Amino acid sequence: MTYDNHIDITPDLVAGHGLKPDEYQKILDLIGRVPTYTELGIFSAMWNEHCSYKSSKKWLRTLPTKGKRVIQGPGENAGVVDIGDGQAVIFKMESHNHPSFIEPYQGAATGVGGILRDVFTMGARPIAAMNALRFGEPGHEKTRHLVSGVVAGVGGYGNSFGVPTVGGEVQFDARYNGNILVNAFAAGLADTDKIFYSKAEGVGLPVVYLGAKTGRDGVGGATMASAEFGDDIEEKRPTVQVGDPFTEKRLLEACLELMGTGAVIAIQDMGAAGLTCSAVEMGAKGDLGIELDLDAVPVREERMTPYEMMLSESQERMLMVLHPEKEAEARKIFEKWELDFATVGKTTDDLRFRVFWQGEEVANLPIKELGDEAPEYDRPWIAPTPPAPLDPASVPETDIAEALLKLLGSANHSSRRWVYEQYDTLIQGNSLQTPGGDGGVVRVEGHPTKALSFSSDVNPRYCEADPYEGGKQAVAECWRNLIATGAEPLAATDNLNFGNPERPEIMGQIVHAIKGIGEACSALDFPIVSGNVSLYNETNGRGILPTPTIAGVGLIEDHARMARSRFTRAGDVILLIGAPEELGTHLGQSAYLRDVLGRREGTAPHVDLEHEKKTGLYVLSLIREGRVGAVHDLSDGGLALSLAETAIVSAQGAHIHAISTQNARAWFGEDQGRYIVTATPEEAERIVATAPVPAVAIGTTGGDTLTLGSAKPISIKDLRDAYEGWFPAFMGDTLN
Amino acid sequence: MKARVIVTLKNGVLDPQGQAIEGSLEGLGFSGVQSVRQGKVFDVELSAPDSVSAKAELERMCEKLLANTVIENFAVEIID
Amino acid sequence: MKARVIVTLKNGVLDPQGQAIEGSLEGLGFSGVQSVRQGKVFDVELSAPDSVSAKAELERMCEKLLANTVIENFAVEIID
Amino acid sequence: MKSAVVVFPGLNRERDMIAALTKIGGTPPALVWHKDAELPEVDLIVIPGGFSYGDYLRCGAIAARSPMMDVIRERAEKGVRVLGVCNGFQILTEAGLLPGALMRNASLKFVCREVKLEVANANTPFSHRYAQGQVIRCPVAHHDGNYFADAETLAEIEGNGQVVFRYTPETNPNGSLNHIAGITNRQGNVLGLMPHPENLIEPAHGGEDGKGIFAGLLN
Ligand SMILES: Nc1ncnc2c1ncn2[C@@H]1O[C@H](COP(=O)(O)OP(=O)(O)O)[C@@H](O)[C@H]1O
Ligand SMILES: [Mg+2]
Repeated sequence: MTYDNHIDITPDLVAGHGLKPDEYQKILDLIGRVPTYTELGIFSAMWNEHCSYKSSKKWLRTLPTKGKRVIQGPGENAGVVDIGDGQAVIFKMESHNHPSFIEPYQGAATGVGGILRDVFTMGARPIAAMNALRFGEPGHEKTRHLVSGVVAGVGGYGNSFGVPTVGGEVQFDARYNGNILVNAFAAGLADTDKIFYSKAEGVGLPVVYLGAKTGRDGVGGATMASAEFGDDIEEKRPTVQVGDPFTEKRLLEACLELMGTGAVIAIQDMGAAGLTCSAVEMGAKGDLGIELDLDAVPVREERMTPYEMMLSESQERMLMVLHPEKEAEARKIFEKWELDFATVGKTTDDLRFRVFWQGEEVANLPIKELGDEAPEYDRPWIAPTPPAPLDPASVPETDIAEALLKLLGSANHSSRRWVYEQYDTLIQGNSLQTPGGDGGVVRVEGHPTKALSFSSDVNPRYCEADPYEGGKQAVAECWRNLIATGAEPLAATDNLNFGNPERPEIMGQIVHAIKGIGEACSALDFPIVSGNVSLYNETNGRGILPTPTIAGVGLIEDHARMARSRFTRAGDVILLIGAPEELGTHLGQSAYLRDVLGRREGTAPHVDLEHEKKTGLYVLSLIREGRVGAVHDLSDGGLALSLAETAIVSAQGAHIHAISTQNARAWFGEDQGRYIVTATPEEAERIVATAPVPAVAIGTTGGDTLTLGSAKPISIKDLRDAYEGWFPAFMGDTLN
Repeated sequence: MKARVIVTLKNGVLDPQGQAIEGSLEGLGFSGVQSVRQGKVFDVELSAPDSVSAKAELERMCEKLLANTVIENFAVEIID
Repeated sequence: MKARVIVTLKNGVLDPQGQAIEGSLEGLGFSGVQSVRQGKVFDVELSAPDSVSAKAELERMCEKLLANTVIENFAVEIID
Repeated sequence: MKSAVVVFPGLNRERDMIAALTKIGGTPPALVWHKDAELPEVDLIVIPGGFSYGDYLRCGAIAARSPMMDVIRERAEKGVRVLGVCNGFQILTEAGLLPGALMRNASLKFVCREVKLEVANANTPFSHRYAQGQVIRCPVAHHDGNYFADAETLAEIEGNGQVVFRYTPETNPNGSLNHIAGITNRQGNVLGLMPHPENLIEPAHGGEDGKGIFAGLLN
């Protein structure tokens, strides 16, 4: 076969690789000659947005990433956080937006596969997964097909791999019509002294390829992930990668077994731009060169070119640097699991990245510069202008009961059961709280009392109105959800989904959102330990809603003292904690405004971080002291929706008497930093008397209706029918 | 009218099922197998005025539902 | 040598996939569909001295693995 | 009472099963890899759930044809108890140790939720801790649990009392015939069960309804 490594590098070819003319000039300056075709591919992979974070790096650096429990912050495959007793939780979130739009099942499946690999690459056995999904409006012609495929794909991969999916989000908005978001989160457990990193050490050591064979999957995929969609989307189709959870499961077991032998010096999974990124990263981090012999790479297709091999995104593959004396032992383990094992290169001391194929050197590049010299931009940005505040007089009085039923039966506030019942939420036998509550909770296997809590949150509507407050709010809501389970929030990961950063308005959103996230994380001692940025999420020039998803992890020291959003008894007092004097006030950008009145106006709610923290820590103390029954945070939909959700899962009613007004602000206001809790009458009295934050008795539990002040009582059955009805009715018998 | 639709993976698309079957056949002692690719068959009965329009209708069904044209090819055959 | 194996459900065996596809096709406006049964195709490359022995070998593969003869029938066709 | 858990590649509920057997029986089961030369002499062999060989081809089909299954078949013929849960059930039907087949769920979707099971035959080693007709809670998590057998076979297993667990009609998650959730072989020493009793054996799981199956076998 002939492969021309020295074709003419035309401006078109450069542009086709997503490289700007000045970026190409930088390549010429760096290497002092015209790159070969393979080299151009390597540069395009390393320097695209997805791998280099060139637009966001400057701002990401401002995020708080340290804390007394943080063992490893951003920069590795996943963040590592100490949970005591010599153990750590390792987690990260990552997007697979564009691939999922093109092929929803495989896109979502390989997204889940990729994030699981990030976690077990570090030596952790995955114990929990979440998925945050945003789709276009329900009525859009593609939405059902995408929902059906993405959910089946998330489940298809995670269920087979064997990790419980314990939480997530599903939202619909017309702004995702042409660009859905699929953000996948995974967390694993490892001993703190057995964590594996990607930094290679030692010269002349074998670089070993493990896992599945290399095909042409996703060649150009990393470039695609950062390319704006246009109407030529059809053409990009053949680059779809197919996931194989069966291989991934074996890869997990083989890797953990191998790590147990002490053979592994460095390990890196092959994600976007597979072999290229993983090899460069291992070498560059360790100040070493890497030499690869492509003839040794296991391939599943004929006549693969070096270009294709270097850019292939075939899934379920790993690269490792091994202790040479353990190579045979390592090979045995992989043979047992029937996975490919091939020595494909070695570490060198010349700081070059050299690639050989059929005796020819097809690439020879300075390894550190490939990563370090990637372009970094201080893109121009303009500060977003917040919308005008909502005129309270413009919001009419409504029938609160009717409004609540409408909200419960709406696309964005109805039950997600149709989704999460397609996920195995119980596997591993440690799930203490499965989806449907505030956070997913998983017991720490082998420990008598500890558990970990997980939640994923963001309100893109707020972020659009005010990226700064929206960024803060996403962090605060995630933190609040963890608190509501009785967990001490430990740390978070972020997945920043935005439009085209080359537009100053979008860049302004990014800058402000990161600022808000950073401030909230600092104030709440909730460092960001890993994350992912997905930009250029737009179709034909219109960006998605700014969607910085925050996924957090919390620690429950004693799961006997865990909280649930479920009434425990009839006759308990319901307390509203952390609310302003009027109990609820802010209707700007609220669920009520959009989903009941069909309006999208006003400012995002302000997050008072000091108040958030004080209230949260107080609620946590109540839970830990065993003084409260149910605990549920208030978020979109406000007090009314929170009460309804609790009543539905408890199959028990409540009577709220503290608010007599039919004013929507009190019931549906989305003021931040609030919780409802229940307690016995005596305990409730003590709480009201001594709470350091506002605490008001608003009603009592019991009966089979929910009565909101003077509104007409709603039966639990009607609540449930509205809540559970929307999703199955929407999806019908959709097959694909 | 009876028809058979065959849906197969496009060239180059990973076929984990086919691979697993290949491995299993080898384990069962079938040594001559070089490759297995798995696909789907749909046996469809439909009423149509003639086989030309049946075929066109079936092709539309493939495009809309039976095949995932991002990764699959299809072939339609009218049987009687 | 290339061969195609087709595995279909026996008559009378429940076919949830076929049924669902039927319903879905109807929902998509394909009104003439009377029934859909889903099966599997295996495109196999194998080395065999001749097509008769290849066929015999493939039939053994079906009996041993490719088909569940409790619920499925199979047919083997040598392509070239 | 000695037990063994047999693992094929792709199974993934073996840890849940080992935990259940250990917690309820007091001693951990032997863990047997499908390629191990030997299956220890035990009184109970368990094939746990998961996706053996990715569930490619048909659920359980590839594992069912492995040499280890021949060993299990021999032991079963000698009267050793065999329990297959979920994928284990599918493997046992594919291997011919149990009649019928498990087809794709009628919804075509994977389903993970709690269902109710009626004890249809309390007179088996697997179910004697429950009362005849008792209704217990149990989670399911599967894509292919839709039990099918031809009319003759169905009449036969019903007549022999081989149906041990049934979904209550309103909780049947997959469309299985006669709401069948679990059946034994003719001799009654091999049970296949789609639901996962091992995931409901302690208060932390929200209940202990699944415990009886293991308690009855192990003590
Ligand atoms: N894609 C999903 N996968 C799993 N669980 C989900 C998914 N989407 C929503 N859920 C679950 O449904 C419940 C309600 O979701 P949401 O309203 O977003 O929660 P909250 O308001 O507490 O953040 C939560 O328990 C959440 O984890
Ligand atoms: Mg919540």
